[in-house]
Amino acid sequence: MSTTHLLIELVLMPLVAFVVGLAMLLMLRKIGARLQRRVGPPLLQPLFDVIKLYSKRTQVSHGLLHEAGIVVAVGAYVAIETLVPVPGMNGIAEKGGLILLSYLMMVPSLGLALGVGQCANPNGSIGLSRAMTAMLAYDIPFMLVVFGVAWQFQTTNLVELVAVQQAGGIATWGIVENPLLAIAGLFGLQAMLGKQPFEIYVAPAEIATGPMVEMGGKFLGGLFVMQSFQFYTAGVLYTTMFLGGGENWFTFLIKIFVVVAIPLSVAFMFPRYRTEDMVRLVWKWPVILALLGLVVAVQ
Amino acid sequence: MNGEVGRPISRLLADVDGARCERKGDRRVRIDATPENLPAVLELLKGRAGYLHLSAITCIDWMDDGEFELIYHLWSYEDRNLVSAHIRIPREPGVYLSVYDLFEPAGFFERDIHEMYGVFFEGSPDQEKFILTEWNGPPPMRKDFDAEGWVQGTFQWEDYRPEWLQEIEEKGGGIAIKPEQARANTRKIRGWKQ
Amino acid sequence: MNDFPLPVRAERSNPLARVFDELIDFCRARSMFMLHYCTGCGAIELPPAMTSRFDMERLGIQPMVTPRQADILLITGYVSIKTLKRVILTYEQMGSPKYVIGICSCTVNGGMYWQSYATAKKLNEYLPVDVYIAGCMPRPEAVIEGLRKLMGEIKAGRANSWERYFREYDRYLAAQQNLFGPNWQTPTDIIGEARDYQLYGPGTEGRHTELLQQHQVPLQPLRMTLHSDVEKSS
Amino acid sequence: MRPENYQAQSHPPSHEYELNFGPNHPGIEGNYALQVRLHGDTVVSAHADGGYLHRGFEKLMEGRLWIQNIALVPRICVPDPVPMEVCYSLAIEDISGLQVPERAKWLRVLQLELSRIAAHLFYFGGHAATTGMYSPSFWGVADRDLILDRFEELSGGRVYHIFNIPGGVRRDIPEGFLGRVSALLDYLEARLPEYDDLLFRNQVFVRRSKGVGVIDQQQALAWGVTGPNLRATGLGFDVRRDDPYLIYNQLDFEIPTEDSGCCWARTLVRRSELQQSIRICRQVIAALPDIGGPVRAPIPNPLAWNVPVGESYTRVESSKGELAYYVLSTGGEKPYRVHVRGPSAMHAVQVLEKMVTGGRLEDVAQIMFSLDACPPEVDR
Amino acid sequence: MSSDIDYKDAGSILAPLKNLRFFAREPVTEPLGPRPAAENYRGFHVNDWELCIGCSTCQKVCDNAAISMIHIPGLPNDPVKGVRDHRPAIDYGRCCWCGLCVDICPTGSISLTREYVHTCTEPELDSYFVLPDPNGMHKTHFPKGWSKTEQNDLLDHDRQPMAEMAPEARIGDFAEIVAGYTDQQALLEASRCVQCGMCHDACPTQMHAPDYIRAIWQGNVELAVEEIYRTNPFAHVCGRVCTHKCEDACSIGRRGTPVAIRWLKRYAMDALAPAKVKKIAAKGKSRKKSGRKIAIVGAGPAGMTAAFDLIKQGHAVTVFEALDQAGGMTRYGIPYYRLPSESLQRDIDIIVSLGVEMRYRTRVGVDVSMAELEQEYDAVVLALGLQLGRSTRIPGSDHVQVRAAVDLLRRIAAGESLAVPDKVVVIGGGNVAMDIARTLARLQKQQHGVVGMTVCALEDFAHFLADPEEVRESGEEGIEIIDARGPRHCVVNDDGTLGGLCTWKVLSIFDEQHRFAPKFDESDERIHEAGMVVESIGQMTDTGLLGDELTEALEWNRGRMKVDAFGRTSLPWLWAAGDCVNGPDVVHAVADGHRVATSINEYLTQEVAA
Repeated sequence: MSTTHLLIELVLMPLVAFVVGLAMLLMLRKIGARLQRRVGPPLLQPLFDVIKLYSKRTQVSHGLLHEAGIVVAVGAYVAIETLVPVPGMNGIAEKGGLILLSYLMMVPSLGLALGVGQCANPNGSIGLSRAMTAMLAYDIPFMLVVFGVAWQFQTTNLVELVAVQQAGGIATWGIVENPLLAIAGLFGLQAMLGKQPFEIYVAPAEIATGPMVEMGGKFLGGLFVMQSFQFYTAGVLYTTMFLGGGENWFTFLIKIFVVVAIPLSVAFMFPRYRTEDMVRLVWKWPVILALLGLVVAVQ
Repeated sequence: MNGEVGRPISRLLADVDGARCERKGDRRVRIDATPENLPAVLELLKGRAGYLHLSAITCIDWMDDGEFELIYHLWSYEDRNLVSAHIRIPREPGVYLSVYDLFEPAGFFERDIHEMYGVFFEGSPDQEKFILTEWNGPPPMRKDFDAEGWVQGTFQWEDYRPEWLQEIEEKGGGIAIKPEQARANTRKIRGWKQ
Repeated sequence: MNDFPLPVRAERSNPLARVFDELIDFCRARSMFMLHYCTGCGAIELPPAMTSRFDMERLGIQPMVTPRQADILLITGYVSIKTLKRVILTYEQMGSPKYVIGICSCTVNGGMYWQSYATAKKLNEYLPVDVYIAGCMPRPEAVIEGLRKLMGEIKAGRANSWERYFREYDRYLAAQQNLFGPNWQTPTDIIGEARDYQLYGPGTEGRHTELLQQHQVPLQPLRMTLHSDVEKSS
Repeated sequence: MRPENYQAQSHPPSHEYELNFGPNHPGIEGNYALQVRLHGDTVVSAHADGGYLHRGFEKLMEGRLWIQNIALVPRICVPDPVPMEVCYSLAIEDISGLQVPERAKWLRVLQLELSRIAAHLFYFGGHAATTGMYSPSFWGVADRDLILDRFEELSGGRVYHIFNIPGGVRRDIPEGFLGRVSALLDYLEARLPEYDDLLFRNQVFVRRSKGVGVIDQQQALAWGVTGPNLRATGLGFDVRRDDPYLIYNQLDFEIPTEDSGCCWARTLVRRSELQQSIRICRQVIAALPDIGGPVRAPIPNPLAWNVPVGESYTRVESSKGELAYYVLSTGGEKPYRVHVRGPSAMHAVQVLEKMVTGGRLEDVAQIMFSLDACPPEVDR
Repeated sequence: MSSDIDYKDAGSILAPLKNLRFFAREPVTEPLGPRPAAENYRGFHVNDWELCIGCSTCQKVCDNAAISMIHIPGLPNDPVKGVRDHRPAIDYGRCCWCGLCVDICPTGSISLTREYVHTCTEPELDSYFVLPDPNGMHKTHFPKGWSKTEQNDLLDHDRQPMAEMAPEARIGDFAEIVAGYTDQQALLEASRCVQCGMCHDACPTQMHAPDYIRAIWQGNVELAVEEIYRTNPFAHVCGRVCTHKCEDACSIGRRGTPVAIRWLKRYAMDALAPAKVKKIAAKGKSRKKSGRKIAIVGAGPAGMTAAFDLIKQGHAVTVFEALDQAGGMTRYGIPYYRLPSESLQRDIDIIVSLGVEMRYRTRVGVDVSMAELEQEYDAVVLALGLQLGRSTRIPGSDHVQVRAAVDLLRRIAAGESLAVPDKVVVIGGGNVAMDIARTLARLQKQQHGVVGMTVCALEDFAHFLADPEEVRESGEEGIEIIDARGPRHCVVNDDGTLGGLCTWKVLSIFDEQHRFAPKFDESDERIHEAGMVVESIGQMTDTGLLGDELTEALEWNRGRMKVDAFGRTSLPWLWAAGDCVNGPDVVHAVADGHRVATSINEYLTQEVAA
């Protein structure tokens, strides 16, 4: 693979991720609208929002870390996007692997923590502590699932993972081979995306949207971008691990949208748990499922 | 049962000097008490007749008499009867006893009356301002506070100059009677033509 | 009223820049975040306007929780003096460009509380207002029509009243001081921002900003108290 | 002002900080503020701060004619305006001995109950939103809007009906109105199972609200809690039945109660009340065609109307609790004093402060909404 | 009862997911754009300018102070009809759309529409101040929303019924027919007033009717009398027999019966003890004597009003009256059952008690000449009245049993006994015709036991001159009124006695130029049998007393003295007032008295200054 080719892929992959992510943001709002019996936003709404936020005249910054935090968060996701294989583009996925990815996926939250910490808004700080707690909660089942998948397919290389699954057709997909892990993964996905019932750190009625409280203009725009990356990444990762990745762009897009649509639909049906309830729940059922799945995988 | 309610109360109050009791309606009894015996009356009502619920305390400013009237509305869940105990206290200095130790809801009402009328309740837990924290004027509900005058002196009104009005003014017309002139408070019926 | 008439968006000569400006105005119009603040009774018609029946999100309008995130401030009816202070603080914290919508009669000329000692009468004395919506209270459809009017104004580059707050700050401050007393101050440095945005005009500073500077107390940063601190101080 | 043996409160040996809930905060109902002192996630003390919606109604009313005040009163509680109008009208009728025609009484009950349903639908959405679920508020507000449509048809106004005036109501019902209300009630009843699935049978919601913000019956009585909040502690007191007004003593309805006094119980009580209100509305719809006659007693020319000397303490059951008006007339063309006792005056200040204290940060908003405290009633 | 969801029910984690079925359901969202509002909707105002009379009642009921009355030149402005060129303008920065203005509007002109969208930017804020017209706020048609119906009408359209004697009881008797209001009735009637002031504008003497009505409503009769005496010293009289132009203008009368302004005045006057009235009347009387002397010829309402004003201004006033008692036509022209002389006397007594010098039985021109008056007094007022009856001059009208109505009335009032034949015909359709017919009918009843009275009026009932209530009451008393009959000749029997009156049917009274030129249908001829024919077709002034010299010196206008706006004749010292200038009407005469008094006072004070 030529360097130019790689460079093009490295640029293209985050771009695609951004576009698809925006579409997922739209899907989130459309799903909500449908379940709430209304029409919902126009198609380009997420794009309008982001452009508008970046074009605000006032950009209130609370200091260097505030700005750096967002950069770290978005930057981490840009890096992540180059590590997940999509049809026709592997980027540097072969050199990364599941373990690196798992680590990288914590960075945006930490970056956010960095930025929010400087805002000195108590609501932000509470939200942050909740976000960290939530991360602590969902990381355990998530890591178990990652291990399980790696054991199942005897590889941590995402490209290989995809290749193995595609080679055998649907029968070799993770979801068929090890449904327990897939269900645990779905739980983890719900928590990772921070959607109800695990939406503990945004919580407008409790802590005025928590970490976002002091974010305006480009900072909020950054968070929007980050969220779209997050949806995309979650969808792609799950698809890669359990749904055999993308054979072509068509099936790939269908798969990731369906995967993301599940937690988003569920989100509109539930309130949020209290923090300790969430931790208890997430450490209980998904962990049990993931452990069982691990046992299955080991056997 | 309804007709019976009045009598026990009057029997109850027989020992209290100067408290008169009068039935006003199906479930309404009025008691005229004095500032001295009101705590005793309330205590009797709560302790012996089951008037547990202090529905409200109303304050009325009788400026011309130089008095405040305080009305304690009590409800009994058992008798299903409402008793309004009226007392009058001098407007100056406007101090009375709190009944917070008998009825906790009194805390709010006394605080409210304190900021709206300037009546001070001795023993009330909190008489800080609540609603009017940003208000520096006199207690506004007093009859001698002319709210409308204050408003007229403080605020300006929108001076509309729509095109139709300008046209009419060119023709010699214009606003004949301003709304303020027609108000019930200030209306001068004299001199229609002027 | 308009001592300093606001220019419509200045047309730039570069056609690309012009397209860019128009694109941005278009996006601003199509994506309005509304501050979720119920200042008065007209707010009761906002939930219907936001929710399924009238669905503001069709127009790209969604409620936002904090002033930092919001673009439009809806003043839904009367503002009591106590609320007005918070409204001004909120307005100053919102990011420019920002738009104020005055809903109901009360924001125009006092409404039915015109004799009340507790409410402010004319909103546009204290804040620049972009669009008014008549009604007591206006129906959700009227609110949405008002928002569409605002969208039209933004698209046409006319909704620039926020600039007036910087250009004529002295006038607004005068009304605020008249109502809140000479000690009135807000944490936002409007004059500095005006300079920063190149919106410093002849009316930015004046008698009343001088008074403000005399009284200005440096703001204390927010502090979380530790138990030990309390003990030391007491 | 403080007792002499006052001592400074000792601070617990840990981090404590203050958090402002409101006035601009999604967790606050309306324009209201709560300063909460927190220790970790636990509320150490709470301090209510009102007055953001203060308009000085009681002062305004003293300066306006009896009839002019009917435009003013519904504004005291925006989500549930009908009880305000009715209570004010009842007080004046009581003082001046106006005999309200039978038909007007039934029409008032219909309005009161529709308004209660609307307020409760609003409430469910609000309560759910404080726990992070927004769909019920989208549904609830949209369904409430259908009730507002009927109100618009009846009175010409969606929210401020200004339809009840001393002596009766301003107009008779339009043609076919009862049929449309009946269809609406059918619709709402059909919707209820869907609400049950979404909200009332939602395990997460039950878990969030059960056992939170508990108040027992003794405390409730001592703190002056009324309405559904009191009934959620097991005391079946309802002004409609125990201090009846209009024609409530001719109607067949039940007073739902719960025993535990927590947020969940309060919501359940309101849910049952909604069913009872539908039941009352059906009775009114069935009875109304047989009740003829005028809808308003003749009242004097409003510009020259002296209500005779007298006083009245009139109470009605609003969706939030015991609403009372004290009206005093000295025989003039304006009231000498009107005192509004909004139920929320108790709930949103003293009760809320006490209930929040010791609770959790995430429950502050939920407790406030579950009390259905309406700030404009407090501020007036 | 506990709800059908048990408290112990922990719910289900799957139940909420059932609602995923809403993916398959259509949204309930309404299409963008305003929906049509409900039929009763309270939206922006419209005002039918044709119906609106500018009474400003809407403004008074609006305590949001949202309504301003705008004076619009060019619109009809006729105080007598009760129309002002004012229209309400509404400040939507104040309005709360309660619709009270609609409910109270006396004409029903104002209503609310189903239009509810108005938005504007800050520079366009003037659009919040709106002058509602029939076209709507944005000149687009919207159907009416909340508008006037019988149910939401807040005004009381029905007058308090006035107790009257039954026709059977009153016909044989001269007792006053109308009983007057009780306290309660007066209060209720007074409460109907909306204080629009139309009556004030319509009244010739501009009585402050809204003020005294309000005072009556407040139970303050003394204040009411005080308000009445500001403009009318003939209140006892006007409270009974005024032509009440005010009630024609009354805005309540637009859709109901007007407020009984006249009866309320009567109530106030009767309710207060005469001593108190005297005290009120004397209020404001100048302590200083000006030393000027004024002569007033004629003690009718005009003359006595002028005397009242002038004496209060400190001048010395002498009234010359040819007859025995003061009152003029109010005493000698109006029958007792409508105006008892005691009531009149109370008015006269009050004026006289202020110090007016009365010279009864002094006929100017006979007992004292005008020239003498000119010399002795600084100013002279001629308040001669109309006491000569006009004649139809038809054939036979010179018969001895063809009499003039005013003449007969005067005689009856003076107490002369009169033999009335059992059949009488009255020619004329005015109030005087009704008076004489009803008076004579009473005498017939007393003398013959039956009423045989016919009134032949030139006008048809649609254009009748007499008050409708007079016509009604006459009918009740058994008087036959035949409209549109023109008298042709009086039938004189061969024995020289009067046989009756021959009339023709009237086709039209005026020609195209609105000149008096009656046309008759000669085929429709009727003979009304009568032993007496009374002519009541108008009165004239007896100007003979002026003397030839003065008559020459004065300027005349169609047989009446030419006067300026203040009643001053072409001679500087001579004023004329009352019926002799204006035609017959009490309240006009009172107004005239005031005008003249003002003019004289000005003249005299100017003279002093000069």
